[in-house]
Amino acid sequence: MFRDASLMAGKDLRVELRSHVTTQQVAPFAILMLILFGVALDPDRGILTRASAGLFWVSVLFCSLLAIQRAFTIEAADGGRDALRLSGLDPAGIFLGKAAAIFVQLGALELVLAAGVVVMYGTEITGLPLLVATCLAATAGLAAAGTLYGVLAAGLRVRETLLPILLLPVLAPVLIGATRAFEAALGGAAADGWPWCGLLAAFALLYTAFGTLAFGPLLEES
Amino acid sequence: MEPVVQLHGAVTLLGRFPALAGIDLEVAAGEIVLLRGPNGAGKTTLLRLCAGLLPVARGQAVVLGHDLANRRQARSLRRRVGLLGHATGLYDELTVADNIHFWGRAAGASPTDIIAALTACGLDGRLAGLGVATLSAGQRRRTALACLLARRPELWLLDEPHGGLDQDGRDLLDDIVRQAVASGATVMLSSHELDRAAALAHRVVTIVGGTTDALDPLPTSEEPVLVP
Amino acid sequence: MTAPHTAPPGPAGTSSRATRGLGVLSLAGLALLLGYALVWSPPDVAQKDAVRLMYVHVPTAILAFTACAITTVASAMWLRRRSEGWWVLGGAAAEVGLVFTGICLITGSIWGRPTWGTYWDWDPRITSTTLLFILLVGYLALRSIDNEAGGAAPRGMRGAIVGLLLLPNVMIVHFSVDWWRSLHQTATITRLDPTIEGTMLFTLMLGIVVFGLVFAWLLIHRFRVGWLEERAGATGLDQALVERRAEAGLAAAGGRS
Amino acid sequence: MVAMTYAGYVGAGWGIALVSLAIYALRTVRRGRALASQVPPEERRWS
Repeated sequence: MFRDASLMAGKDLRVELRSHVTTQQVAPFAILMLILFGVALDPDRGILTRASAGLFWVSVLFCSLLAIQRAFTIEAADGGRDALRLSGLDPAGIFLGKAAAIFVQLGALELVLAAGVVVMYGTEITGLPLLVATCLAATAGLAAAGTLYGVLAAGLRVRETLLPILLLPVLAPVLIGATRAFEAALGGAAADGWPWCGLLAAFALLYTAFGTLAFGPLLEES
Repeated sequence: MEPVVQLHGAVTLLGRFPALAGIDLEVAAGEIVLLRGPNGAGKTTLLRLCAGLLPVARGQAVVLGHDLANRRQARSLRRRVGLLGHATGLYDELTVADNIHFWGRAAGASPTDIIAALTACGLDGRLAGLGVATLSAGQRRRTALACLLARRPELWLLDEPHGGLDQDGRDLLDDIVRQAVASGATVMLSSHELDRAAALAHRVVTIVGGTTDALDPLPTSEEPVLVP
Repeated sequence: MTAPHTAPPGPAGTSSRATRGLGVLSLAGLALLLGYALVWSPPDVAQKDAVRLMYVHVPTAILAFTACAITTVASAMWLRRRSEGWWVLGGAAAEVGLVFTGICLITGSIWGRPTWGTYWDWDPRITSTTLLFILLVGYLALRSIDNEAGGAAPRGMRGAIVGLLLLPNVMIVHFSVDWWRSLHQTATITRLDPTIEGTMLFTLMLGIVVFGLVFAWLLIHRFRVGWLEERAGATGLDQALVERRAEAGLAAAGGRS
Repeated sequence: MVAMTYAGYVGAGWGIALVSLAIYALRTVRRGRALASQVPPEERRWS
């Protein structure tokens, strides 16, 4: 299973290295969103600094939609589903591999966004351990739930429009948890943020476990 | 020795549509069987059934000793067969060599097998480093064929394998198929290139309306004749 | 088998004697409930007559979440048994649930205006009920697409997985929103008096029972509609096989000419 | 009847609830009638 997962993740990341979709399209989109928030919310009144945690995670959420769509566009091309079923790869391995690749790409995006928030919104980084732990837990949750719902929507004609309505309500707890944890860390009250981080970790574990089990039937029967 | 493929009254549904409406077919080890019939006759569905990708709704289907009525057995069958379909399953963003390595390693092929497959399909050298997106249709077919070869399948299921290949490519394909059979593999193929395919095949089976028994199976013949 | 079937007695539809009885009971119950809710129960001390909205809001909320639970259970049973009935039930419960969720949100909003002075408050229940509404819309959208996709893929698995996750998702959402709002409690507005008793309590209980009957009636009818949808246009496998095999004859005839 | 406070809100809430339930019930029954003619009676186990 883990051999298959690393093979799959390696392949997805190699596709990304060759195609540069995340670096050349999703990352600029993320920065663009930060600029648009800045334009929409008056930058002089300190709203941006106060809301930076929320704006950061909303941006991550929208970027994750793009990353997930992309991860399954690769597979949808040219009969990929049959090929995957015939490949001999363990479905659980495919799930973990794809989720891992999305995790890595989202992690990179978060670094870019964090730099953008610090530079453009004047947010001061405090409580770094909590920030890092929150990022790891939240991103794992986004990647796991996203991969599960991504394969659900993959192969349907309306996948671009269906995925957001299926996935975003499910990810609402991640947005809430990650934003609260970030606010706690940035507000210097890290102790308040750790329970949220725990919630995020539980969410990630739940969806990883469920996805590992459900991916096989989904690949088989949809 | 037990036949590699044993189908008795096999029915397969696509949604509610019985694409296969009662197939009786036995294929012995080492045989090359050509499936022919009009478009929509069920040839592709039959090949996908034999690959363990579709369930049987009725009748019996045993391939390489795996009973296809059993999901688990059908899944474990897939490692042992190779299906070359209309779609190739290649990743456009990756190079030819990347693709063959990925699909080969996924099936547990050794690095030497993978290199050998690459060479056998004439894809070593310059072509190996090209992105699949830049390939011609024929070169894509070759790449897909190399992916198949690297898996060393026991049962080869080739859906219109000659389509899109140039003369050299077709000769190469026929050679590869003959070599595979010589080393113990069994082959089922569908083709509209009846002359070429019939020369390759040991036996021709006609499929119409999702059945094999509606028209009598013909002996190998040069001319396609339809006999009621 | 029975191609020209004779019309059954009575109007052909989704009703049966049991549902007609249930329907009459529901209507009578609604009339009684309206009497209690609007006339016989006393106005609340704090909320005055606005409290009368509680008798529709609270029961629909309970039934919305019940519907959600039914969909999850039906999805789980479909995964185990693969029988058509569970598949149909999952969709029926979600659709009826969507109607109740919508009513719950609208009545809640209207109730909020006189009691809180606002149509919307970031109350955990409102937020999670709204997300439930969207989850149900997504689930039903997926099912309808799954249906039309038909074709090569045996359908059902996508819908079953999303249906199975429906209740857990609602619970996670509710829990996280609840926790979020309780951490920085702003204005404490309790909706209900700490003690409701007497006629008010009885009216609320009556509301739950009566709307429960309405819910059951709708669910049964919607289930039967779903069942008919599955059956409509479906010829039996034997018939389909004969038709498919007949193509061979046509092809042979075409080849000769 | 005693004059009711917030009568507009109460009326609107109950009205919307009952009307939407009625519309939905009617639509469901209509759909059932339309479909029932396409299905042989032995499949309609309830009638």
